[in-house]
Amino acid sequence: MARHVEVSSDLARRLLATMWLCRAFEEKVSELIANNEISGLVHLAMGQEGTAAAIAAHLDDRDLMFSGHRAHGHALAKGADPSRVMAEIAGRATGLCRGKGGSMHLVDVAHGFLGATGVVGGNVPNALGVALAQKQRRTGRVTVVFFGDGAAQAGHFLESLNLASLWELPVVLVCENNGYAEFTPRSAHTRVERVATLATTYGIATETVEGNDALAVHRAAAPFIAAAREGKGPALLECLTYRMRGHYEGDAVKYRDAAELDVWKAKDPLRILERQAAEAGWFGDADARAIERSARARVDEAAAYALASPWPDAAWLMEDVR
Amino acid sequence: MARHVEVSSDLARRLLATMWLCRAFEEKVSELIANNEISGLVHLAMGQEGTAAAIAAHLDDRDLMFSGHRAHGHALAKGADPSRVMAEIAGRATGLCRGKGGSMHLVDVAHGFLGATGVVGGNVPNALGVALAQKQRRTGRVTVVFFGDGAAQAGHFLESLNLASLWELPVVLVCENNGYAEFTPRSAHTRVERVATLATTYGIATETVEGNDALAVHRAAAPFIAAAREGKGPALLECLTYRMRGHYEGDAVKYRDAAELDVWKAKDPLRILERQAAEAGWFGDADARAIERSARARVDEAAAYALASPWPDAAWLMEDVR
Amino acid sequence: MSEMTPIRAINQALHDEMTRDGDVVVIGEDVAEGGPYGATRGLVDDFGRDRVRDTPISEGTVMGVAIGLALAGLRPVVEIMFIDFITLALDQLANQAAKARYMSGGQLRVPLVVRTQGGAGVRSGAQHSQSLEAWLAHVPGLAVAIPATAADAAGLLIAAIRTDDPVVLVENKAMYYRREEVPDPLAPVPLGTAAVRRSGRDVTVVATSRLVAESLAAADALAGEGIDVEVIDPRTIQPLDEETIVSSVARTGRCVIAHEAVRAFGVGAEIAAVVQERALDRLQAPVLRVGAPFAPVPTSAPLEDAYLVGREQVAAAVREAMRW
Amino acid sequence: MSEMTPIRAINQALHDEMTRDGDVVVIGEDVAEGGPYGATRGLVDDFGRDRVRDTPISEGTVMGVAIGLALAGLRPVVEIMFIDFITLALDQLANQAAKARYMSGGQLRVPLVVRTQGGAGVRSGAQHSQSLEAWLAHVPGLAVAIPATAADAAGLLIAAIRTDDPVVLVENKAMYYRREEVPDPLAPVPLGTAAVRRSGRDVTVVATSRLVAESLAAADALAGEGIDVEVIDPRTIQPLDEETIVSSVARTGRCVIAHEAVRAFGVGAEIAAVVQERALDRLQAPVLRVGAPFAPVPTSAPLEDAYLVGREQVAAAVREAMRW
Ligand SMILES: Cc1ncc(C[n+]2csc(CCOP(=O)(O)OP(=O)(O)O)c2C)c(N)n1
Ligand SMILES: Cc1ncc(C[n+]2csc(CCOP(=O)(O)OP(=O)(O)O)c2C)c(N)n1
Ligand SMILES: [Mg+2]
Ligand SMILES: [Mg+2]
Repeated sequence: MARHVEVSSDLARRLLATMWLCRAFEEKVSELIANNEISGLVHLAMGQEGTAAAIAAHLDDRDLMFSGHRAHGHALAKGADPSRVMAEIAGRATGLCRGKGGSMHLVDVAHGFLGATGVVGGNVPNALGVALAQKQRRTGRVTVVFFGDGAAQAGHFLESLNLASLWELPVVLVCENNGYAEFTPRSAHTRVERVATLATTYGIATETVEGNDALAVHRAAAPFIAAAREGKGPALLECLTYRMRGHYEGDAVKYRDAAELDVWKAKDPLRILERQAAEAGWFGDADARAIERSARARVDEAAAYALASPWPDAAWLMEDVR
Repeated sequence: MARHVEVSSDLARRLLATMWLCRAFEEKVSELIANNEISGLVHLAMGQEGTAAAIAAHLDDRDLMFSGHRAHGHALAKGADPSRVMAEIAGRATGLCRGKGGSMHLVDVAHGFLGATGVVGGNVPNALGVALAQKQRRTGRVTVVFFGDGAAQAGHFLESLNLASLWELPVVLVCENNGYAEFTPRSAHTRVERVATLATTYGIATETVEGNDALAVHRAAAPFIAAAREGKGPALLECLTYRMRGHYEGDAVKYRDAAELDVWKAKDPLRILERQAAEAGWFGDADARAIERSARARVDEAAAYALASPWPDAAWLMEDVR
Repeated sequence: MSEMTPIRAINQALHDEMTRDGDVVVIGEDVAEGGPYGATRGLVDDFGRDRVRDTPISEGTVMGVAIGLALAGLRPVVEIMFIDFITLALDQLANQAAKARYMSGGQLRVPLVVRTQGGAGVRSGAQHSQSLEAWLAHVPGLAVAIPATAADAAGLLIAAIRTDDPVVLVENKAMYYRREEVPDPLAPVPLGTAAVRRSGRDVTVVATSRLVAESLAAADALAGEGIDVEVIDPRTIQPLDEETIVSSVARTGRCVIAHEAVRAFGVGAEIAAVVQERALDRLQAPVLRVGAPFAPVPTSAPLEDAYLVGREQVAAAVREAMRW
Repeated sequence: MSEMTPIRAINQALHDEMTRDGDVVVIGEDVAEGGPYGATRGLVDDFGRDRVRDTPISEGTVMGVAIGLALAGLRPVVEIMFIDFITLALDQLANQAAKARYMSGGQLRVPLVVRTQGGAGVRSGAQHSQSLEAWLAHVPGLAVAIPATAADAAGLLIAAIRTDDPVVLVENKAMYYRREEVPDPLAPVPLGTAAVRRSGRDVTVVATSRLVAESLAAADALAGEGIDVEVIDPRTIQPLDEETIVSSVARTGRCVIAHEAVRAFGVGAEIAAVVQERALDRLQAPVLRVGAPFAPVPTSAPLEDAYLVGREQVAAAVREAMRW
């Protein structure tokens, strides 16, 4: 199913920049949590940056994206201002959602990020509805929704496969299959190893790719995105990946062993892309480090912005209810 | 997948007797509704009697059964006393549920009929739980749940496929695929023509049979029932059938044409079985008519019993709440 | 003025609004076939299957799809055939629709309308007869309308469609086929405004849905006993027009609340709490509540009849209030 | 007596009951791993995966499976990780579990226990912080317990497990790790019996869950102002121990109700309605309600702090009641 898509040095740079932004951003979030500057229930996606970057690279601001509880990278990749994302996670007045949403509920309408939700599987029907509206209005906008392998056992997801198929919705369902739902491995939740299999049943186009190979994800997504842009679909792209940290910050991670983590550390998506760039002769370590440094600088700025920002005014409590 | 199962004249007689009981019973219900002796939301299964009879023929009182809104035949086939079923539908004190349940909520614990539910798809998880209990206790009891093709798009059903598969539950899921959910044909609800396909995805054993051929249903169910009796499973049996009447009594049935009904009238499950019996030389029309007459007599008795029964005492209103 | 049943008025209101605004779409089970009560009858002929969209039996996801349509700027009217099945869609309704605007700091709006119906009396049993509106009124972000007349069934629906935030309309199946006067053309009825259905001096009866007509009948009977009853129909329970209710009770000094739902933890509890909070010193009797007993709805006719409250229970409560 | 946190007491209660009765099984997401709060920690080691059953993220079906287990005579304790997600399981809970016994005319029993937790204060946002217990108390067939102490968290759970009909326990996440006294061994606490947490002459405060400790703190502060507060913890809201509440108010003449849930249509509405119904002539002030404002729970610390009610709001309400 994967067609050949031109891979340019530019694309690799772009992806790497996004991925380093996500990585540096979440390292900073983790640090700020450790320093009690950020509180609440925070889920980091370190190790999964390849999917966010690769999918978003196909999209522009008019395209629409949904995500779940592990959404920082998706919002950033979609173009959200890191300072305002950080401010939101830190609960500040300057946050994307004025501090009312927080880590699990990032929304940035200006960049087409229609939002993250904390209820597993709950975002998929919403994405379908948005895609249906695009189809009826023939806007050519693509709708993408990210979700985990754990969501694939949820009724809302399964009902959605049927509806997406029935109505031929221009939506790309992107499953980040990291092998776990909270503390429990996929094998304890289903006998269906691949999430893609579920979609195939409904006649939905699918592909399963190494999620930590951002270029591969980008390539695999291309035909699905192109179809959606023409109002066709749906498609499901399953990205096999791994979260390097616990389910949430504070998780003692007793349910998996060090060896497993090591295997996946060796498959760190940032290293994979840097190695590919070097091997292809697109750019070397110096450029990669420059990209990393620039990302870290941007994140430092974001953190400084967030922490210097005022807290929300208590009067906002009753605003935007309805 | 279908194995050879001995088909005896006795079995054919037994199935025909059950089917005629169901048919005559529902004809009487329809008549009583027309006469304002029965009120409420009543769904008849005329045309679908083959599945109820064939599945129940494998079971005894210790086995457990669930059904949905179209459940009269299932309860009767499982052994419920026609008089008490009729009394329940007529809202009388002598009804199985003392009049508190009615047509959509028949329950007969003594005969293992754990009940019908009015929420489409809602019975499947309950059946799974009952099957799980049998498995853990190694009782050798089989759990069967009947549902329609419309239920196959419901989240509870889809989540249940996964759980039944994951836990290898000794449950037989029997889909009566009559091509419609209320007034809408299956093609407007899904691109997945066969419900069995959905189960196959989860590695569940399936078979799709002509539901109006009771002997074929009986044959197809045999290995599934046998496996469940050994604590193994799950399985899904899809029975292609048709309801000859409207979705509910009172439905003007504007959504399908006479030609379609005629096709299926020619495939009336009672006629099919009578023809098979005649062709095989098991018994002829005289015997069939005797079976029919005896069913009608039993149903007349049931109706008389129901209508002569007292109404529930208003004091019962607050009993059995908790 | 013309004569119409509530179900016909709803149908007409949908037709009018779909004609007026191309963004209005109807979605739900069997809606293209008109639905079991005929609320959407004929719409598909005029507006096609894209705007009158049949769905499979997937209430939760269909609600979610409707929310997505609303997020994208359409104005979906989703039908949940029985309020009993809204239990399957509450994650989407309460966690997504009701909170999206707030959680996004005002970036998102969800102009979603949910039409559903509840109520007993037609021998359909415990899973097809509930009155769950109190649940919805407890969810910040939702508005909840509960029409008692054909004019309001249409008018509140029109207002809901023109609202930029989610509104749930809870109709009552037992009232669908009564002929009543409605304005011609149908007109919006603002959310949050109670209607005084009958003026009276002695007791204020606050009644919703089917109990409005029952309370009016009780009032007629009580008039013969020299008791002058005021009947108020809140029309929306969220927001609740506390002013109209409280100022009436401040005048009459007595209040009876009547609804079909189970009394315990029902809408009447909130109204009673508000009335005594705001008008205690005027109360000459406790605020009394008329509602269903704490039991599921039985199917059998005499049991269901014993279960349902109506004019007699309202009249009895009014008489009791008068004895203080 | 020994010292324990509520979460440890719950864990111990489960362990005790599973040891006592081989029919007790635990089922839910990540329960074999102990769950996010540790309520089920270690159980799998003693009772195995058949009795401590991990499930996929399928709340509705898992609830349905638990109902099936209960119908078959087991005593499942199903965990819904956050009460916010009970929205996905309400069809099974309200339509099947709550009604099975009734609809079957008493043939079926559903000895189901649902453990879940709600409450805000930990910056987890609008979808992980709700208090939805009022919904459940409106459903005939369900009992609803809402423990405020470690002893009750365990004791009500034990009682629930030994009950033949469905019981939902709504814990509060913010209280899980406070050390408190519990009886040794843990003992059942009967459903439907309120606890008088503090005796007082002037005002009755009826508080649930986290607000019990807050109300006791308020009472201490108010004692310094010469106001003698009685604090009552209903412990179960369905059934509700009206006697204990009403007889207290009959003595004090004043009543404040405090809970974390949204005030409108919350548990306090029912209690206020009951109190004025049964003790109007004793009331020297309106029954006042302390509860959350009508908004989703915001995530940001200062907003969430502004959202949450606590000892100050209780004290203010008591002072207001005293002014009458
Ligand atoms: C409906 C629902 N049930 C349970 C939870 C609690 N929960 C949060 S994340 C999670 C696991 C999700 O797994 P997956 O979808 O694979 O995403 P991942 O965390 O691996 O990225 C669970 C069970 C939830 N948020 N929503
Ligand atoms: C959850 C739910 N949604 C909607 C309904 C209304 N309803 C009753 S029967 C039915 C169609 C069911 O179709 P199917 O499962 O194929 O069974 P059939 O009626 O054809 O036997 C619908 C939509 C319901 N009872 N439950
Ligand atoms: Mg995962
Ligand atoms: Mg069907």
